[in-house]
Amino acid sequence: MSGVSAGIATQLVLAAVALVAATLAPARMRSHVAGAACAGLGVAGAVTGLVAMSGGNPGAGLQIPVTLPLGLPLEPLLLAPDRLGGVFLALAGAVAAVTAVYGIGYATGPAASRSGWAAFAVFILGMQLVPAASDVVSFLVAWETMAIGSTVLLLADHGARSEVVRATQWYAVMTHASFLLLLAGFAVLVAETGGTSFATIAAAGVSGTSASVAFVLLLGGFATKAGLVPVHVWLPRAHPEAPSHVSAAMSAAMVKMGVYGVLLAALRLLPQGPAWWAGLLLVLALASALYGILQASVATDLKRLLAYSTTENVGLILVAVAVALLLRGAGDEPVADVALTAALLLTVSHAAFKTVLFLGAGAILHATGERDLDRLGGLAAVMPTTSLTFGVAALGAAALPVTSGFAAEWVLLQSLIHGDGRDDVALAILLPITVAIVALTAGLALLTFVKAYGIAFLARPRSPAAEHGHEGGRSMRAAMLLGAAAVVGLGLAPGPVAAGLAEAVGASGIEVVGVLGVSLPAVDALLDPVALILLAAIVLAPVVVVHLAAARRAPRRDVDLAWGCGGVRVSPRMQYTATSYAEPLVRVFDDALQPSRDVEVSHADESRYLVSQVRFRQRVTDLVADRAYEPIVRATLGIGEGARRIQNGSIHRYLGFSFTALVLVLLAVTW
Amino acid sequence: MSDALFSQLLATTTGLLLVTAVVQVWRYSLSASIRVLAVQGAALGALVAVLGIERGDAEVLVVAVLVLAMKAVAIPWALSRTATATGAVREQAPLVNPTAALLAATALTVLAYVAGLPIVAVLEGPAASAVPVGLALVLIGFLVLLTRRSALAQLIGFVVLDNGIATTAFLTSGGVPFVVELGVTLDVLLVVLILRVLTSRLQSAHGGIDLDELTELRD
Amino acid sequence: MNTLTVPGLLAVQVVGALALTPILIGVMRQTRARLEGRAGGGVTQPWRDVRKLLAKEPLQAAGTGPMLSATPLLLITSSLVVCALVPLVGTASLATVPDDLFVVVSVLLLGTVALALLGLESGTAFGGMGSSRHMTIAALVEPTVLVAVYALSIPVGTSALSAIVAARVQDPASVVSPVGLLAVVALGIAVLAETGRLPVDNPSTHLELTMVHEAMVLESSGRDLAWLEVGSWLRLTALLGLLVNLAIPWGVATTLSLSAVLLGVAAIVVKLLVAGMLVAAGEVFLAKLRLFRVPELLAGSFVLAFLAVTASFLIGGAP
Amino acid sequence: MTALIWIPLLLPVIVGGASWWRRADGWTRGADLAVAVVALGVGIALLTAVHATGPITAATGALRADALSAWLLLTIGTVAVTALWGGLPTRAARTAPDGRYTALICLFLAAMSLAVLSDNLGILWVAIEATTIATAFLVGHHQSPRSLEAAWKYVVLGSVGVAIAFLGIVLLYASTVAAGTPTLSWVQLAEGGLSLDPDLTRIAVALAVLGFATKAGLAPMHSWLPDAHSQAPAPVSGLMSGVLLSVALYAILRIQAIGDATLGPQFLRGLLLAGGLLSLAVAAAMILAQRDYKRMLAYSSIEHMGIMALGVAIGGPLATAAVLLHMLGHGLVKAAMFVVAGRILAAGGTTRTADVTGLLTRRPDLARALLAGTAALLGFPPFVLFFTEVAIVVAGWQAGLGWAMGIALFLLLVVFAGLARHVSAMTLGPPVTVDPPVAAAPGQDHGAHPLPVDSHTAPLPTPWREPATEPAAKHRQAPVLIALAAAAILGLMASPLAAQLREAAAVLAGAR
Repeated sequence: MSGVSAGIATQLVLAAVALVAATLAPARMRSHVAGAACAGLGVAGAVTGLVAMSGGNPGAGLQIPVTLPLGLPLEPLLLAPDRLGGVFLALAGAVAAVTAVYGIGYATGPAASRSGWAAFAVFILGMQLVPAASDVVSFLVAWETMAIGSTVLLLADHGARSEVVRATQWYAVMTHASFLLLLAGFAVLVAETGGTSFATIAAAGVSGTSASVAFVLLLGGFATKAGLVPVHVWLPRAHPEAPSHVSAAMSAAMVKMGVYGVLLAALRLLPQGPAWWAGLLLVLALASALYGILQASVATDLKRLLAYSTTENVGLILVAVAVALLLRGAGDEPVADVALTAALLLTVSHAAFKTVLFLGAGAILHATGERDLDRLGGLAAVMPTTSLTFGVAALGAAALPVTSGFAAEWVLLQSLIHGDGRDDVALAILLPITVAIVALTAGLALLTFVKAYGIAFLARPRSPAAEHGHEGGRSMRAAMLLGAAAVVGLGLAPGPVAAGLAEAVGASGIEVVGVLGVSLPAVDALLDPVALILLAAIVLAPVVVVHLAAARRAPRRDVDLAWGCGGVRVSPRMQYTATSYAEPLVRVFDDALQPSRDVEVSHADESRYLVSQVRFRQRVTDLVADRAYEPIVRATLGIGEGARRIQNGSIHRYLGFSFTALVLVLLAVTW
Repeated sequence: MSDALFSQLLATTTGLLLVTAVVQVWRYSLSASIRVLAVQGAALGALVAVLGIERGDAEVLVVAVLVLAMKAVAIPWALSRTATATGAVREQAPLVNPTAALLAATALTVLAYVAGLPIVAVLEGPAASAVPVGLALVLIGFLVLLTRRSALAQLIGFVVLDNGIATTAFLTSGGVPFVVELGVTLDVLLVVLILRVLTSRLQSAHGGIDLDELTELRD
Repeated sequence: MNTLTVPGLLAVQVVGALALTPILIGVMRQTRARLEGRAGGGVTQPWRDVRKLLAKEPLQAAGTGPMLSATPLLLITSSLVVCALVPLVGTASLATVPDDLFVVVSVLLLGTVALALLGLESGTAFGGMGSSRHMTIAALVEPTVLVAVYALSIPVGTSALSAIVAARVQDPASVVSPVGLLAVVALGIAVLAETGRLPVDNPSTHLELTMVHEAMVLESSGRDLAWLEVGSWLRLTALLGLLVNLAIPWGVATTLSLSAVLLGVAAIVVKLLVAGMLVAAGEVFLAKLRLFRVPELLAGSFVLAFLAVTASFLIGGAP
Repeated sequence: MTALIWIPLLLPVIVGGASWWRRADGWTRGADLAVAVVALGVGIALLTAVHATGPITAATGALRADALSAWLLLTIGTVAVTALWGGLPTRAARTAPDGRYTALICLFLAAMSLAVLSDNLGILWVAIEATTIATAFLVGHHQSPRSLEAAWKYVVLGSVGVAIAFLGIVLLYASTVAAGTPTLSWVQLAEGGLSLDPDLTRIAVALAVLGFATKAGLAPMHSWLPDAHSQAPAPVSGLMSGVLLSVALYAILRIQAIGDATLGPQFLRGLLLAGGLLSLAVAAAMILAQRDYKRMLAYSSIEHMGIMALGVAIGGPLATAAVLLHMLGHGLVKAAMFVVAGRILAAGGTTRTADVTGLLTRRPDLARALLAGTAALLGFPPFVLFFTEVAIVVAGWQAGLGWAMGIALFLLLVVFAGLARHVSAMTLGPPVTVDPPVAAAPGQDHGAHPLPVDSHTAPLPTPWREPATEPAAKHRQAPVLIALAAAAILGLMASPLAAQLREAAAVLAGAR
């Protein structure tokens, strides 16, 4: 029994333990016991993942002796993560562990109920089994387990808010759509190869039309889970409504399973795909990146903002994947490897900072009961830890040095600008567009997270709730600090991480340089954050000297107003809000966002020339949902209503149906 | 008996069957329909008897008696009793007017003949060549079911349909094995009785046996 | 011993930049004053301003937090690091910290973000306004910058600025090549936007409707303000220097020999002052754009940069 | 051995007769359940016996139990136990026993057992027609106008359909007569040894399948199903949805084997594909805007019959095995669901979906069962239907029917959306409570009682009786839970049954 299989067995056991704990533990200590068990489950997953990642013997794993009940000519279920799977298993495990710890302190009410924790355990288990599965059936089982768990978790507050139910319906339907697409796609492959284990399918080397059909179906399924435009609609609905530790796990880990699926399909099951596959993927990914960040930059609901930024990041990840495939097709292996590494780096880094961001949002919600940025502000004073961790994570999300986001995006850009488009027109067109969009995305991300952090934590409270904010419990703070540490750590030491990840996808030419820096000989570029910090320190030193000297002579003076002039302090309502902060952007992208503005001017009673108050409301809705989905939903329901006429209760009509069938059959047989 | 006589009798009985069926479509006074149904049952019995005599098969003759007893006597009697009980002697106009119904019946008869061709082709002999009549009866019976408003009329349609099946059975193969035949006859009888019971219950529940009343259950 | 080490060169650049910046600003203001028919405060006025501000104590308004004192240091650090990295005098760069384009840009953006947060920190209407506009412009500028340098990097096959400049020194033809020109023009506009010059922002205004940079630093005073001013001046120096070195690479020291470095220093000083005067002169005749017209300008420059890239791919600027 | 075959046929008749005779005795209340248990036992015994010794025959070959029959008998037993156990009234809700009800159930069980145990197509037909007769009164049992209407439609449509099937059988017999070997024995027919005339066989088989399809609830002959299943008492609905449909499908399977032996698989495949897809489409459309949760369950049965029909159309060992397992799984879950629906009706006094709100807050026990059951019906793991559906889809693609599978999957998504919408509306969210009107007395949904509230004319919103005042609150959850658990365990651990399944599938494959 290899290390991997032992690890997986451990996970199964721990999941069972967590379930028992969740159901049997008394309410008072349920969160502690169940949370601890879930965290353990997560850790086990992470460790197993790392073991699987570092090679070991591929194929070794836990073989479950269940020949499926059908006497099916299906191969036995096999839970054996390959190295790529290991990466995602480790990632899911780590995120699960952190969020579980956070949940201990955070989960209250329904989220801390029996079903709440049980569902959390199931969810985590499913998530960790997806990358471990190495045959179609167990993959689908794990996939659906994940879906069920997350759906139940999403429902935590169903009794309190009706949006929860709506959001869950969206989520459930989209998730099921993704499952059915996957089922269809895998069915094609199984039908082609006659085997269900990934090894068999990969060995058979499917090609031609059926391969393309399979790929498109699988891509559709995985894209839905990954929240790519235009199948992202569930994301901005589901993430805000879920309990925050759940949103964190969903956004940081579950969505990544979609990415894993794309990699699985494109690298393992169907290598040697035609170029247009990558092209298709690239277009979708670019659209997602841009649309996602655009929506995020104008969002005022903090969790909605984070959800859209997830769409953006997944977009970037898949951009990297698509470019890797394109370059591979064009025979530019070394750069392709860099791009692939970039994809994994982005994945890991997003997992890190998005976890912290959602947990931070949870802490804010916990403290103030507010998700609306326009009613927050000045939290830095009352929630120092949250402020610190959220700030670090926001830097990561904005891809600024020296965070994980920066290193990852740096590698991505390196691979992009070194792709050689000179003898490939497609590349010559696509690469510049890609660079431009990635750059614009980065710029908007900057604005988005300056807004998110600045409006929420700086300035002065915009509502009494924000004024009385307070720090969360110990476990919550610990979880957030853990995540923030990961963000910085990954940022300071991109070298070893990148090397390990590259190893896992068999990408060559990623080397560790200097202290912990990463070097890409393929594109002769090099990044050593530690050295960069040293340089900064050196140039800063004299400035600091002067500064301190000056400070001794003229110490800082506290005043009530910087610009007194006999004025009084303006009320906090005069501050810029998130809405006004994004206003210029909304105007710039008016056509793309199509905001609905309404201005109500109410006049004073005395004279209609005197304005007593002006209300300005601006809503930016999701165009894709409005323009593409709502009509479909309406049409379907319309069909349903219309179909009720079939069954109008008249026995004559019913007999008519049978009679028609009889006549038709008679005709059919005689002809 | 001689082949000529046999085919003569065959033609008469089957013809009678077809005619009675068409009349069912045409006339929609309940009492008349029931009487016609009795005639049809008699014709069916006669047909079976003829086949039995021709084959010299006693078992079939027993069946013939059985059929006669049930189709010509029992069922019509039961029906007329229900009819008088429910006081539904005269039915209001059916869903489609008689002319259209008759035309439809013609079309169905044609269809029956077309569909029957392979059967006729496979089993030679005068009996086989009459099989399409059976199919026609089935289709016409269905038509009656389809076009009549009153529960009783539908019952009649069902019986016609069943007569059609029986006709086919006897013409093609001199009937299925006796056990099966018994079961079938029993079943049909039961179905008819059930429908009768239901009819009377409907009568008491809805104050009528007009099927248009039965549109409570719908989506 | 007539050669420098790489750190030496960087030191020269940093010190030089620190020393030159106030003069540059002074020259620009003076040129403008003269062209507008004013006497002007003299070339050394900025020097005196900075000295005065450093001496004065900063004010900490109630309700403002740490950003007020942290931002100035962050800003000036980022500016100094950029000055050290970009090839102003010479094209040599550290082995462990190459003057990689993306690193330079993100270091700059770190300063930008610090400024924007400062603007929000103040909790006034102006601060937020400036911050919002500042970030919007920064977001829209980024594609232009990256794509423009991307265009320049293609022939060289690396994103290291020094390598790009060096290559242009080696082969003057590439300087006047269409690709080169397009990219440089695009970059020029981007630099103007990034450093808050006309027509994007008017550095010498305090009019609510128009100010961007000033609105953010409105609440700062004393040495905080001093660092903020110096920091943003240094940004101008670095970016303008980079621009002129890309446009007119001659004189940039490609070796570390003392003579070459001296020549490089002289060259960059001259180039910067001339460029500064030109910018100032230009600003006299330019009106500030409405904020919502700025995107059009940036879009224009972006198109130029984009054309440059595709051109270099399709017309093939083979190395 | 042969005794094993006789037990499930004779025992019910005896018990039924007895309880009709002593209809007022208390013991009749549970007698039908006892019969069901015996049937289940016999099913298991037969399955093992057949597995050991091969097919068993009795009554000079008229009765024959091969792996397939045994499997169906097992299904009948399982579903019957679930439905009848779940249908037992609580001690609180006990009322005067009604032996006739028990007798009819017994007759119903006997008929189904006969259908699956007879080797003679004629007897098979008689048995299936007999189920109609037995269930007619069960459906009309409440004697409310609605249930009478349902019964009428059921009997008329059902018997007409089955009559068509009989015509088909007659023609089949005719073709054997023409071939000089008059027989109705399935074994002989399916061997394909006797050279039947293709044209005649084509008509015969087509008509037979069409007829039995009516009983199996395949569109467009499905119209009776929602009415009958929604009006019958819960246990009866469970039995009809859960296994009667499957028995009819079993008949189709047998016929298909015969047809394929003579005509090759292509002919019937088209017919069944059309039926399956049409059923899925109808079910999907009708579930979308459904207002009555019992009808919703009925339509979900149509949906599952559609899936199974697709499986039958695909044919081959994989699909057939999947279909057979699907029968069992669907039977279990659907029976449980109807029990739950019955209890919701008893608790809420209405079958209108719109009137049931916040069930999770009001009656967590029922809500949880409902949600779990729905998940099972929608084919989530670990429930068995997940695996069978996966298998059917895979097999479909292997058989080159990708297009049909594509359509089916899309329709399944619509069904999912509809069911999820209604069930979540029923269970989730805050409850809309109003004071119960004094008039509405607590009604039991057990057979012997008329429905208290006429569902479609129920006042709005529901006169919901809170669990405290409501006797059904103390209902046993055991049957439901056990059924669902069984459906879940079957999914992963059915490998012990795998061999039997393979044999059952091989019974038909052997004919192919």
